[in-house]
Amino acid sequence: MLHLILVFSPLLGAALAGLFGRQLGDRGAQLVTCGLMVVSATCSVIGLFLYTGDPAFKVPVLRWIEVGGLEVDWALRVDTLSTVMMFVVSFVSCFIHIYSIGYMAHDASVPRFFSYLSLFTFMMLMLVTSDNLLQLYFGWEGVGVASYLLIGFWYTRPTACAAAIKAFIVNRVGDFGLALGVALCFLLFDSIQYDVIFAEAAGHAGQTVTVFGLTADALTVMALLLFIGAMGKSAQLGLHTWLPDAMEGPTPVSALIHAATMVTAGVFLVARFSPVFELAPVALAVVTVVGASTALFAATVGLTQFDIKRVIAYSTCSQLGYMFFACGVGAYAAGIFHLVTHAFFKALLFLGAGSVIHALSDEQDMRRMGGLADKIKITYAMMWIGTLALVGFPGTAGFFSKDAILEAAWASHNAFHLYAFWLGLLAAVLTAFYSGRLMFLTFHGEPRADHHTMEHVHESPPVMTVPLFVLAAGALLAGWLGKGMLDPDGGWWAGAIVTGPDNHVMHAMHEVPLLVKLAPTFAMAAGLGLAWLFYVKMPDLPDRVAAAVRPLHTFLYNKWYFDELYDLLFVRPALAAGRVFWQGGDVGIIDRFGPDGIARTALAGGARTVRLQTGYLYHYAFAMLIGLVLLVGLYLFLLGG
Amino acid sequence: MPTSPLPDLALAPLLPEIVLLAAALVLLVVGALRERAQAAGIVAPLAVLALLVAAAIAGVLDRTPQTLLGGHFRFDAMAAFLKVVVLVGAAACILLGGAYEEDERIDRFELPLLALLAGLGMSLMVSAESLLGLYMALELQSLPLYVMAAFHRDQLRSTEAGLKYFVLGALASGMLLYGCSLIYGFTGTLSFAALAQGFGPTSPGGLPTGAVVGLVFVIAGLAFKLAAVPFHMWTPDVYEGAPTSVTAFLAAAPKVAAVGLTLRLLMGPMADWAGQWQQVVALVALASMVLGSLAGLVQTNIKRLMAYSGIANVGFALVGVAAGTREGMEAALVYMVIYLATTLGAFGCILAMRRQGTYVERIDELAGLSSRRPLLAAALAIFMFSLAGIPPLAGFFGKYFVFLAAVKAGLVWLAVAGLLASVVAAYYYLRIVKLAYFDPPAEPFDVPAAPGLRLVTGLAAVAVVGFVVLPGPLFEAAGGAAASLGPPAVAAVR
Amino acid sequence: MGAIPLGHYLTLAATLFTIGVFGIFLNRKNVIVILMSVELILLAVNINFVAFSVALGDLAGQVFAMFILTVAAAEAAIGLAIVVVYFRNRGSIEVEDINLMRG
Amino acid sequence: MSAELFLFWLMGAVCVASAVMVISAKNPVHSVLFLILCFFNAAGLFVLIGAEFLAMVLVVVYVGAVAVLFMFVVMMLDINFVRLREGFIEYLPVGALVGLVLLAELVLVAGTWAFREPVATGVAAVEAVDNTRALGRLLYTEHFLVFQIAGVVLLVAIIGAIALTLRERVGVKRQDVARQVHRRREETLVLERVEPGKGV
Amino acid sequence: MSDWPLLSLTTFLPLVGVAFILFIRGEPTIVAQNARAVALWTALATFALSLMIWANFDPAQGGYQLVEQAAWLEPLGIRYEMGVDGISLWLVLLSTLLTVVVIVGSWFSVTERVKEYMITFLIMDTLMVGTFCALDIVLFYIFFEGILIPMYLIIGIWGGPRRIYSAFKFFLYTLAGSVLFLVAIIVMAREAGTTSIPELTRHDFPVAMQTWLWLALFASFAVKVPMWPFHTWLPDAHVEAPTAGSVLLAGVLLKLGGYGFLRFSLPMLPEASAYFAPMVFALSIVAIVYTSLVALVQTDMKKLIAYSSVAHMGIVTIGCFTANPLGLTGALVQMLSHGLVSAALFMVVGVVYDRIHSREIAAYGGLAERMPVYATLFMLFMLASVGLPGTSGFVGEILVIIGIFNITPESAAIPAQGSWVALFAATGMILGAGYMLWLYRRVIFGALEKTRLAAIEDLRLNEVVAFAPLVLLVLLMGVYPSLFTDPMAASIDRVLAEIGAAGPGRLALQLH
Repeated sequence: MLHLILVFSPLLGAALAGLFGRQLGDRGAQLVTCGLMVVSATCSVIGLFLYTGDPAFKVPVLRWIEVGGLEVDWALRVDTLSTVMMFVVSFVSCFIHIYSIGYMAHDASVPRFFSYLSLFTFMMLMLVTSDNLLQLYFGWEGVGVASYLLIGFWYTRPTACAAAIKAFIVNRVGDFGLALGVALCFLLFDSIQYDVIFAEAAGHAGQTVTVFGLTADALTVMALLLFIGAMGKSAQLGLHTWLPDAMEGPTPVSALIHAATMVTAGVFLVARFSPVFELAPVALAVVTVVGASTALFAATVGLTQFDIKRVIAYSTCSQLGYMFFACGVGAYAAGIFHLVTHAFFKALLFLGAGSVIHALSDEQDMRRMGGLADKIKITYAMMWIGTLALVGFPGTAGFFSKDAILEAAWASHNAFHLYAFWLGLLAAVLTAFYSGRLMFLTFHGEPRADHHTMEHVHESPPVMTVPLFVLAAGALLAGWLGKGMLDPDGGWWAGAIVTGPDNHVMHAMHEVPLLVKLAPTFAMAAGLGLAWLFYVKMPDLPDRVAAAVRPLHTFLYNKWYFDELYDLLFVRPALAAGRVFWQGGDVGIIDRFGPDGIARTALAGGARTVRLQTGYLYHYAFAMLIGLVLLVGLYLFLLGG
Repeated sequence: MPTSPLPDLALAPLLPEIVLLAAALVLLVVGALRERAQAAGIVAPLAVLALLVAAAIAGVLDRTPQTLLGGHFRFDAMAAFLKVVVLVGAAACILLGGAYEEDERIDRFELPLLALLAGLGMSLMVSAESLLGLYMALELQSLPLYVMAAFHRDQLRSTEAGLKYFVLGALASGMLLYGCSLIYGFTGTLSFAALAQGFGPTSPGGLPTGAVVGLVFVIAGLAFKLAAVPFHMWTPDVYEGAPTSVTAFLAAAPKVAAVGLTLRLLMGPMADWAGQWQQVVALVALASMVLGSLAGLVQTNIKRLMAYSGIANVGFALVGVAAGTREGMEAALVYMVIYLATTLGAFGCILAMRRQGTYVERIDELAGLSSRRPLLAAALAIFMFSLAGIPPLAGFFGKYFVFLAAVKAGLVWLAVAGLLASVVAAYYYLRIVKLAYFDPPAEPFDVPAAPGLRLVTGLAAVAVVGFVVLPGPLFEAAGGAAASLGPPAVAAVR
Repeated sequence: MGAIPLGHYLTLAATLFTIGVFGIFLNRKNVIVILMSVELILLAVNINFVAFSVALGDLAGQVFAMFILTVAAAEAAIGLAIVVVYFRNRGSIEVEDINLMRG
Repeated sequence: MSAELFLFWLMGAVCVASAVMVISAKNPVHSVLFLILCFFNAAGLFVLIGAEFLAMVLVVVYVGAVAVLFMFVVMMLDINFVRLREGFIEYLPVGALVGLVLLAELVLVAGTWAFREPVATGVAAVEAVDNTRALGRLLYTEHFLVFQIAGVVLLVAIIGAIALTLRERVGVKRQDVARQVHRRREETLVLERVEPGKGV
Repeated sequence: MSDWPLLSLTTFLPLVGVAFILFIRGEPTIVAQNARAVALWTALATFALSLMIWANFDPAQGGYQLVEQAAWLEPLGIRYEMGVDGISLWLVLLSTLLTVVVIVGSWFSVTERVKEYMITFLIMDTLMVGTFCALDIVLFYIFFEGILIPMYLIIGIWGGPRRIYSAFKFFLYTLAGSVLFLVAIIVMAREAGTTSIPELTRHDFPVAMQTWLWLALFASFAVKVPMWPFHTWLPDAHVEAPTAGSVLLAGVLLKLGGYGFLRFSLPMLPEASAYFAPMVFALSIVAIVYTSLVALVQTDMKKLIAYSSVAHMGIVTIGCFTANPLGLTGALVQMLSHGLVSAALFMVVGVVYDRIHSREIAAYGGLAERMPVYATLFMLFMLASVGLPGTSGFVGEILVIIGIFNITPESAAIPAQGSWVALFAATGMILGAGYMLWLYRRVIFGALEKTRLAAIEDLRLNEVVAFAPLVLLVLLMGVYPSLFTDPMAASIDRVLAEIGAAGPGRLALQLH
């Protein structure tokens, strides 16, 4: 019951606000949704205390699909992993709802916004509590739609619409892999229930399957297909392009969806399927490489961006890379741990950024910020807490989780563990640098905004700052509170995360050389120091450096030209093909030689036929005669009469 | 019997013909004595009455097959069936034409009288049991038609139609006669019964070549009456030129009678030689279906269109004949009955469309019919869809049955070709519906036509639509008719 | 008939038939000649019937021929009547002129 | 060559030749005359083969009635000397080819004839009576129905010919029996009271 | 109730309404009002009767139920035989429901020839229900073909500017396919000596003959579905048809093809079906990818949706030929879902077309501001169309993908590489999202700049009422599809047994 309330109260809120928004009014809608979110969050906290460490159980809801051996129910799976996720989702979402009351106060369609937000929360909860792959898929696509709706919330802006569509479609590419993964899963296990899959996964180890013309290890293929889905949702290299654009949505959305919850769904998926991934080393290697590459790639791009939210978005992308390669090297627990801590500090950063933007009357470009530290002190402080947690300042939440990941990478036996480690370390330096850059550009130095704007800078109302405090507390304390997740024996997870018999990374990570343990901290220090040098000490240095490495800078500034590449590779060819198929194929060939052609031929045939009908008697008689001669001839000579 | 000096006077089976002839003679006198203006008004209804009475008599007569009067005449279930159909069809045509003839000032009493006499000819045709009977009946049917086609004697088109019809008809009967002479010469008999007896499947030497060639000649002659390709050339011109009421007459009953006659010959004495004539008929059927479907596409005159439609339809009926089985025969009969009803209805619609006193003939002029005359347009659409063979209208059942028979006889190719041709033909039927329904209305049409016309058209529409509800009786009647034909031995056993 | 083989008669009839047919479709003059051609065809048929009748020793053929004659007369009457009314309308009975309707 | 055969060839040749002339003569009057010639020869051939009644009928009906009718119409319509149009030669080769094929086919078929017993019930007792009598017997017994039909056919021809060609000319005073019979007093007789001195 | 001839009543009840409408006389406006009312009540009554069919239907049985038999065309051995099974049950309900929906939906928008309009749609109702209930193949054909007539009139009379071309194309194209079906029917009737569908299903047709029969059937159904490259009639017909016509065309008529495959091709000609399955898959894949790409570049709303229909029906054909329960169920669910969703989408277009009289995407933009309810509904159906989980579109699609994926070279039932097919079928998901979202964005999102849209009004009551059942069903089918799939299960098992009875084993021997 607890879990039912937890999961469905957001849905109720969404439905009420969505359907009766006009009757409820702005205030009513806010109250209903936030109130129900508080209920949900409370439940999640209770759940966290009650069920952590308990074995998995199932809360049935409704029969769904039962066809020819495919039996899928709506059901909530409660185990430690989902409990943790429910807590993160519900808790963070709750405060973001509250924050939004202030942030969206002046918007024209408040009920719609809250309805979407609650709908998203519900979908996310369905995702994390899923009991089978199809329900996961439901939540998976559901959050995608909610994200689409929220990114496109300001639908009159063309950029917002474009970003929304892009988000949905890129996610769909991932879902495409996921769907095939589901299909393959059913082929292998004759079921897509988690308990069946996890129980039988070991039995299918080494089994091969022939798909797409290849014969390959079955579990590897399945894991890879699922991972494609995870990549889409979690904006990993290749499928990341939607995430920065998604910043077109209102800032609370960015905080909730594109930092704390939805984008981490991919990590959750990999962790959830640890029993399968553990049996598919090739898949793990891929996860590692992709994760590590993303971590570095996104960090490099983050260096050059000027939009405050975009920088945080690339940062998110990068941190997701960390989580993935944590999973890839076998330290799922570390990945999830980072997920939890990241949820707090990244949401904090986004909300802080939102506060800044709010203060500057919707200005997002850091080049027109600066010198805000005195004017919005609370925000400034909170942003620093978030930043420190992000860069892994000792004692903050990020410090624990990031360290753990890098240590695990060092200690792992994964073929690419060192690749991951060094890239991760480098990314840590860059993270510190761009985070520092963000802080310095925003809050320090001379104000670059115009005079008028600066006069209106004001601190946000309490309804916005209180959530900041809560999240900041999380960013500071989550590390201490959640350290148990890194239990080397995995007992804390009570079987919700499975590590293979040969996977000792959770032990090994505690026994890495001291230098490795200290490396992240050094990296952080180096990065922050450089940022201080560049943006506080010598403010003209960035331009000089940029000029010195102009091509590289341009390359990074343009986000490695991924958008352009995709445009060239997929969008344009698809449209061109569409046009060719339409005008060339349908009209030019099929219709021309098909129906229209036949019709023309028939009409021409008709015209030719009536030309025989000359009107002259002798022609008619002649025709009769020829007919007669032919028929007689046919009989006499052909039929051999 | 041959030695009997006097003809066998058990004339009961001849009653329909006697009624018709008597009526014709009486009406001739009546017409001659009446004043010109009134004569037609009296003769036409009486002719209708006579035809209906004759049909009723034919319907209730004992159907035990019997051959009488020197073996030229046979009355059996098939004869009864076809007589009813043909005579009712003829009567309906006279009813249809009344108002038109008045408007066109050709309402002279000779017209219904000639129709009545043609009806007599048709009635004899479907009872023909010898080559001689066949020929004479055919001529008795044809001669009035020639005259009727030219009946609008002050109009060039009508007289040209009559002239063409006559000349080509004479040529066709020449062919037919030549064929008859060959058959006679090579088999030594004119009688169908004797042919069947003497040249059954067991007869030594089979059917002589000359007789088969003669048969081909006869088929050619009959194909002319049927308007089957390549003996169809007269059809469009005559349909267009003849007075519309006469065109309706030409298109309807005589074709049924001609199919009946063809069946009598081919499925009677020649039934065992189906292998010899099947290919010929199949070819003619194919050519008719294809040509009728193609040439109709580019027509602008609705009467011409109906001509090509008729050519195609006869092709379909001939598919049933080509099957050479009892089922095929049944199918052809059913097909022709449905065709008759549909054609009558279609011509009823054509005869009902008048604009400022002139009758509409150009297809374009149908534009917007549905908004001016909704019922008429609905009826026209029904007939067109039926002709196109779209279920659930009657036309579909005819086609289905015909092709069923063809397939059962192994003529799958013919069925496929025929059905594809029917798709092509559907285009021009649809075009008429399109004009009537989709196009914006032009000038208004005159007020509805005479009651006779409306009655016939309405009944035809009801029959075509309602056929799907109760198709059984027609099929059973046709089945009985088909079963009654065949070598006497078989008939005797039944 | 004895001395004259049937084949002779049949060939003669075939020739007349062909000439008659020729007359119809090669004729470019007037319709009356076409009607005469029809008569030739009927004559050919009659010769056939009579010849067969004699050869078979069966009178039915000759009876048939007689009826053909009868009908031919009737046909001629109607045909000429049609020609006459046509001529009244058109003022010509040239074959080439009879093509008001076509297509 | 026997006399009969010679006669056959002679009359046959004339017959064919005159048939050719029927269709090729420029003057339709000539055509009719050649038709008559052709029929005479055919009648001769009938006599030769022993069908004398038919020969007679042929002459009576055809020469006496049909051909005269033709002649009458030709004269009445006053059509003479039609020019030959150019299409004729153009079509000749094809036409000739088809015609010859037809002829070949017909002759070929004729060649396959072989005598066989008539299967029919037709009267075989030809020897007993002469041709005419035998025909007569058949006509009124066996072929009674057909005979009746022939009568109707002729009736149709009469009605048809009249219906097509008979015109009531306006302005010509003709006796109309029906009208005379149906005349009533009121229609014809008007009684006027004429007042004296005023005139009508 | 159960001894009533329920199916016949349902089938022919609309004709009673037609009879009533025929006798309405009077003022044009009064006539129109009365005609609408009569049509609505008739359609509602028919729908209620069809619900009775559902109520009397026993889901546990796989065979035909509520069977009615009567003598009809005895000389031809054709009986009047009606019955439903789990496959046709829902299609019957879909037909009757959509009839109600279109009558409500066009309550105000059709003002010309209302009487004829209502008559045509009621006749359509009869024919559609009859098609799905017929248990005799000739009877089926009569209903199946008969639909052409009202549809032709609907497109031609109430259609758009190119209606005439479209009407002809629709009619003749479909007819051309169908006549080959007719030949096949005749050949089958001769071969099996019966026209009863259950008996034909039991008959073993010789394999060599099956090939030809199958192709003939294919010609008809592939046009109807439509499959690439026989699809070009569909965009034209859909675009030019009036809204209600498009709704029935997309909602029900396209299903006839899929239904035909399930009812005839597969169970009657199993060997040939297996032999040709790879071809069907190939064509379906092409259909999905090709038409999705074409849809991407459309500028006409209806055309876009029409092309999307082709892609969606590609999923159906794939599902039909998987010959496993997942695929078949998926195909059926997808048919139902598409029947609801595409019908709704055409109505969605119809709503704005009625107001602005343009179908050009470019003529719209920013409707969300003035028409929030409309935008919401559009959103829902758009998402259902792209197969969002929780809507009906998802269930069918995923079942088919799973079903086809489970065809492997090892399972020799159908010699195909299922995973490849699944891969391409799934690309439809991506492309589908592409064109639908793009459409939605261009029409609903953006700023409301065009002056002619400034006063556009939101949904009227009758439109809301028309949409309501579709909304409910789309969601219901997405959340609780068991309601729909349970009654299908036994029948699908029966079909599979019929396919299997002929035996894939035999197939391998005879075809290779």
